[in-house]
Amino acid sequence: MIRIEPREAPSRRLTVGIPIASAMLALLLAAIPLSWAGANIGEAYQEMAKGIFGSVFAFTEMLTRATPLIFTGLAATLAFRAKLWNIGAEGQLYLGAMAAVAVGTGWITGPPLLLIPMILIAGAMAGALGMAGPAYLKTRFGADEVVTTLLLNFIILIFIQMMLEGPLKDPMGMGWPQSSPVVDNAILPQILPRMRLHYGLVIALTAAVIAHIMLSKSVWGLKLRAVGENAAAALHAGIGVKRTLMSAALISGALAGLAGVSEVAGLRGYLTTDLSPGYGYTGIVVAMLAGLSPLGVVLAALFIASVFVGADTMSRAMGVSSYLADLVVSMALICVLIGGFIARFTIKITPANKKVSTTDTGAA
Amino acid sequence: MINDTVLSLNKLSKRFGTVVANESVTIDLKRGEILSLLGENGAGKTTLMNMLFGHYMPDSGSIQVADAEGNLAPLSLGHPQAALNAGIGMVHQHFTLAENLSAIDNILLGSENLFAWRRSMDTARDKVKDIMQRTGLNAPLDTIVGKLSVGERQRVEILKALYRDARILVLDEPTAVLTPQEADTLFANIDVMAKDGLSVIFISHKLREVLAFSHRIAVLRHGKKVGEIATKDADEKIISRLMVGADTPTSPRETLSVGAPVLELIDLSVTGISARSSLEQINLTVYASEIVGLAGISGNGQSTLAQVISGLTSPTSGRLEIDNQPVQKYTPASLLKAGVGRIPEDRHHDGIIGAMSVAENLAIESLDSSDIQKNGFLRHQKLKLNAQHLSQKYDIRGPGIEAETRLLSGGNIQKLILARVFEASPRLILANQPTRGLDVGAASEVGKRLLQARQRGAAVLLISEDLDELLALADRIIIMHNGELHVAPGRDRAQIGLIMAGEVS
Amino acid sequence: MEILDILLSENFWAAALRIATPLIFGVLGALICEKSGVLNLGIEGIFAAGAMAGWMAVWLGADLWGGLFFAALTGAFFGLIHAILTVPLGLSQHVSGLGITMFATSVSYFTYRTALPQVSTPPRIEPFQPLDIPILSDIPFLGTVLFKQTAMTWLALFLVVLVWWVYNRTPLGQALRAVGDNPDAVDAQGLSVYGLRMGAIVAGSACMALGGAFLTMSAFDAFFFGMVNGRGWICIALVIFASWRPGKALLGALLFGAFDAFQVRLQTEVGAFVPSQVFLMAPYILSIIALVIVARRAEYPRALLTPWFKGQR
Amino acid sequence: GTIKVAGIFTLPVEQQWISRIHIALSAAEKRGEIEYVYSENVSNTDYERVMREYSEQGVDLIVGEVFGLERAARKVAADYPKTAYLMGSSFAPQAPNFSIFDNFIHEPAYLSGMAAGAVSESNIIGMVGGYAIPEVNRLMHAFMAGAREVNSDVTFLVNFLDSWYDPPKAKESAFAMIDAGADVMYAERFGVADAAVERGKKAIGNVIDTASDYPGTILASAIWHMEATVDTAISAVADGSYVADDYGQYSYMAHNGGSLTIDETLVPADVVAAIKAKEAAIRDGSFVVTINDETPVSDN
Ligand SMILES: Nc1ncnc2c1ncn2[C@@H]1O[C@H](COP(=O)(O)OP(=O)(O)OP(=O)(O)O)[C@@H](O)[C@H]1O
Ligand SMILES: Nc1ncnc2c1ncn2[C@@H]1O[C@H](COP(=O)(O)OP(=O)(O)OP(=O)(O)O)[C@@H](O)[C@H]1O
Ligand SMILES: [Mg+2]
Ligand SMILES: [Mg+2]
Repeated sequence: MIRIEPREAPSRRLTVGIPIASAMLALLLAAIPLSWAGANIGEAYQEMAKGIFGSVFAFTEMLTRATPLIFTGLAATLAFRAKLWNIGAEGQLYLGAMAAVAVGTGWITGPPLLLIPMILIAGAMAGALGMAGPAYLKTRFGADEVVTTLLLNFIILIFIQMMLEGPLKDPMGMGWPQSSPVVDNAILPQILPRMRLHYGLVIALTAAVIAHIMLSKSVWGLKLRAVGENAAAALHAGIGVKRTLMSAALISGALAGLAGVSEVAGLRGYLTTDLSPGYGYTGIVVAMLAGLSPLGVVLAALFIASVFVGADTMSRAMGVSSYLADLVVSMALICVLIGGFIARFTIKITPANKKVSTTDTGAA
Repeated sequence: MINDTVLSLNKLSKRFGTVVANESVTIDLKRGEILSLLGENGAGKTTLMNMLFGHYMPDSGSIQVADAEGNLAPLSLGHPQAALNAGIGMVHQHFTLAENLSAIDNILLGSENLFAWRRSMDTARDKVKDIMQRTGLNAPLDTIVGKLSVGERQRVEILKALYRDARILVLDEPTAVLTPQEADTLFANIDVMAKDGLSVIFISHKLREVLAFSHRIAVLRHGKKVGEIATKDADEKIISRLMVGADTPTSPRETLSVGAPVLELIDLSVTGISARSSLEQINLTVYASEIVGLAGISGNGQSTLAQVISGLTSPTSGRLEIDNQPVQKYTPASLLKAGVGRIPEDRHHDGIIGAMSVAENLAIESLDSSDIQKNGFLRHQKLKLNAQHLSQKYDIRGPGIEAETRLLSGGNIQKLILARVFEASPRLILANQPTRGLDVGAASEVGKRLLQARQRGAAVLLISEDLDELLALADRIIIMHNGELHVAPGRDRAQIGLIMAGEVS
Repeated sequence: MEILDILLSENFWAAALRIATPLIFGVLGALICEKSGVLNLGIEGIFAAGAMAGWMAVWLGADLWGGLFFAALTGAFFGLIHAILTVPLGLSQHVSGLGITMFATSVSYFTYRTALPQVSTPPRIEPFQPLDIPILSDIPFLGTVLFKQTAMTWLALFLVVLVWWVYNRTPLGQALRAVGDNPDAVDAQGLSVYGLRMGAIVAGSACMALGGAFLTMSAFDAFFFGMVNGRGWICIALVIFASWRPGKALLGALLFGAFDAFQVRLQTEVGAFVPSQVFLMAPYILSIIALVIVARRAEYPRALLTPWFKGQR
Repeated sequence: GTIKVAGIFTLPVEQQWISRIHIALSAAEKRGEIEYVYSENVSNTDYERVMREYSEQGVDLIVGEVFGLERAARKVAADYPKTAYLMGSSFAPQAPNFSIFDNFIHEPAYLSGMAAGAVSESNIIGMVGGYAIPEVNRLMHAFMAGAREVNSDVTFLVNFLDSWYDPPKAKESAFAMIDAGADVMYAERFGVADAAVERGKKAIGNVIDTASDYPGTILASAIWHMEATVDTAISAVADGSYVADDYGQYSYMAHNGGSLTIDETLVPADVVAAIKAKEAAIRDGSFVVTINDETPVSDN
């Protein structure tokens, strides 16, 4: 018989040590697929470390990949805090990117100080709009937002495809379904020369700090948490539940939209339908790993990005199928989840159907 | 025959973290005996029974149960299945019914071979009908439980236990949600079954029924058994003293002259979830310095009325006036602003946000006040000071003001809500079942606070199913039946009970 | 005019049923999991794993039914991981599910690529063939629609009946329904909440994997990366549309299949005037509209998403 | 030593298009001319990083496709002038080291169209494509032109999946067209020919030769060969003469970059003869197949 009991007071050693230990365990588990594919294990881990810390380039690449994850992780965090299950960050990301190219590809000209805020605002608004629909359907009709946001991801992606073959199509694109490039003045500048890392990271970190302050220090944050934890009681206490939910939805969508702006204006330059390899979904994982804490999102995003970039580079160096990277990320996720659990609970196993004697010392 | 021991709990102990819920509790139960288990909220009654039934694993101790021949044998701990097989039936404090199944499906759940291809309902139905006939516990068997009233659900719970041929029946606060009449019928039934050889342990906070129906009383305090007494030797005073360790204070009720009208319901109609709970042209006035008691069997429109006064539902016609000002918008926020303080019926569900701190819960109805916030940001220091002050003033005990509220005991949660309501000095207090499930100490605290508010000049509308409480606190008693109001003819329990049941109007 | 012709043609309905078949498996699997109180977002990955495992088994020499069995087993394995994470450990069902999707997908792809590193065309197997049931398939309309499907479509239809029977006619079904509504009710009657929930997730996941296997063993005869293409997610939507009822689940899957079959046909008709994406979007948009219409009446398993721990309150 | 070549593909190497490059490079590796490594299914987001990683590693030649990230790829090429890049691209080459190619097999596509047009009895031909992009459109147009040349009554049904890789869906699309009367299917995607086999119709192959997988079904296939392109680039890298160039021409029939296979048991002899004659005309330059990148639509 298995019993799960909360730890009385999880020690600091445990709360910090166990997640690290479980991440390590995940990396050790990667040895199984590696050895099956016939790679030299020791060398593989070296290559993996090199892929993350081996050079300034590697490190900035890791940060570059973490940037959109911070945004989508924050998007999930804010929505989930209000128990609004936004699975649609992927679609909202694309809406943000689409707004950025709709505004930033030439018909408005101006200095970067004007254009960059403009595309950021446009992208945030588009993302917010993408979440407003599901939030409205939920508050008005009770339509489950997991489903509506999930389905909207498909609809939005197809819609973007349509736009890219229609009004947004790059006239210079030789017929390819891609948008015109973002003008130079709207591009998020690079942080280091010759590296892809761009100021999207700075915006993402700023957003994380603001989200942290808003959640823990503002009245709005308190309302949001109240609605998320117990909507009935929040309503009873005079909090505008629908309004709070809607504001959480809009901000969540806006953050996902910013991920799209950052990717398109910081990295790719123009919009295609393969802008995101599932950042919206990974953002959910990031948020939950972070325990729905905005500052934790930064760490979780860095962790996921490191594992992915490291494993991806390693797979290339070792000549192992590059699907290894996703495999290692998912194993890391599962291990960290279990590890986080062990930090909070103890698992007691007592033999089933034990007959307890009539003495006082029955069971443990 | 009556001396046969059918159950013996030996030195059972259980801790939850730092909370000692039970410490070396030893209790015996005889065949055909009705034992009542008393104690304050959190004394460990439910925990003890949960160990008996296998929900909880004791830290130490053992349990012996008599088999069909009457021989005591050790019970395998930690397995509800083992308890069921040993003939123990338990009616839990909170319903353990699947609301999406019919009553009979709930009764049969787990009793059939799980992997049978089909169900053989006929014999089972006959057996249930037989039990219903013998005990008088009737419930519509084919109705989905979600559609049953609380009284019906309670009966289904008991039928569930009896269907499994329980020889020992545990009832954890079975009457907390029943009307006096329903409770009386239930106990009459149980009495019959006890005479048939059924042994019963029942837990209750209502001393009147304990004294009327049990044979023996065991009292727990802070997890320990502090006394055992034959019912015939006991009275309310003795038991209270055993439970609390001191006498419970009774608040004196001064006669006051009433003030101006505070709450006026004028031709108020609301369409409720059922015809019975809809309100038809209600007229009622509650004056300052007055407690109006609203009696009635639950489901007759009290909740609908409470919802309107809380701002959760808008009337379909008619209106509500507070201090002669018609209410414009029916939202909780606007009624709060109009000076209505609410003690909600379901305190865990509507009253607090369990995952948030005590300090935050104390402030949650006054978020717009500049005491709490500045420019949209919380003033944490003020929040803390305010919480410290209130916990002291209202004696809210628990792991501290920064701890999650769900960790507080039921009585302390109610104190938190009282603190929040009374500190806002509301003109009108809507107290909906404010003492449900509270022990005598906690309940008397609520009564004291309501009387204090009346003293201060507030109007109080007290909705309760506990007639004793209404009789003790209210200046006037109004009875609700079928969505209509009736003025109580006097303070006669029987007369009021008849109107509640709709037999006199 | 032409639209009517399409809707009345037997080939159209045969196509609708064919397209619906993997969805039927998937939506039944999701239904089994969710009715016990656990959301399984691992479905998209379990589809991929089922597609890969079933195909791989046959390619390595198993017969078709052996392949199906192996696919179901693979689904059950990933289901078991999800079950352990979400039931006794009570971890977030969303995250665990998305994790399973990542894990099952990457395990399948990695396995496929490592086992077959040097292929330039995907190896093929001999898939299930349409059963031409002698006399029945000559019935005018139904003959084509029903009696020329592969054995897997029949299996899917059979599963609908089986699941309906279990939930409405057997003690196990009652227990499974109860555990998704109020686990305490099940626990108090001496049944194992953990056992029922984990069993349901494992069985439901096995069922999902069959949906994946249909793609490689009936709809097609080879495995491709990315061939699941969102079909799993659709099932998550369909199960709500179906209000967690097997009969409605079949109806929902058929409707979706019909939308899809219809858009393919309409696209060739009026593709010149309307962008093809409009047709591709239609099934999703219609799903949302359908959801909004049924949302008020949907009876959620009350305990969905809420973990339950023994001996805790 | 040997030349190090890296392939970077945005899709798995089974994909028709990618497989042609992969096969040509694998063959060169077998011959011992190169050391070959590859990364498949690299998302466009990661593509630039992978390019840089290989470039950093000192790979001599990088082959891939940069349709989704032209700018970034060109930036990388500028940063690593010593590395040779040979990329599928719709734009011009970029000096000194960034060459381009594309699958210009419109010529054999035209010839395969002739076979389809002649064989169709219902005079309805179905075409199922992935995305309506130039690579696909130009082959479809050439195919249609070829069919119309031999059969002026023929009409076309066109459908796009908006997916590169969903064989069950492609098969359903093809079924729908067959239901609408098509008796020859232009199989731009995996899955289409399967539908034709199941319904006893004919199909035209594209890019790869699948005739043996669908016996009695494939009338003709327009095949793409990357050997000419890849081998030219490899030898240029080997002798140090590599410069930015447009390698598109190496996919033309004149360089054996495109070819036609035809099943003479399924196509009437006179049609085969006409096709052969046309092929000769294309090879000697007396007939030029027009390139049309517009999105094709169904005839109605
Ligand atoms: N599962 C649990 N986890 C932690 N603490 C628990 C648990 N169950 C009970 N407790 C604690 O054990 C103590 C005894 O609780 P119990 O429910 O047995 O009291 P009770 O006598 O039944 O009270 P009431 O009259 O309010 O029903 C309380 O402090 C309670 O908070
Ligand atoms: N589930 C729990 N986990 C941790 N601590 C708990 C839990 N339940 C109760 N406690 C703590 O145990 C203390 C005792 O709770 P208990 O329910 O016994 O209160 P009490 O003293 O009986 O008060 P009251 O009479 O007002 O109900 C509470 O103050 C609470 O902080
Ligand atoms: Mg208590
Ligand atoms: Mg109790």
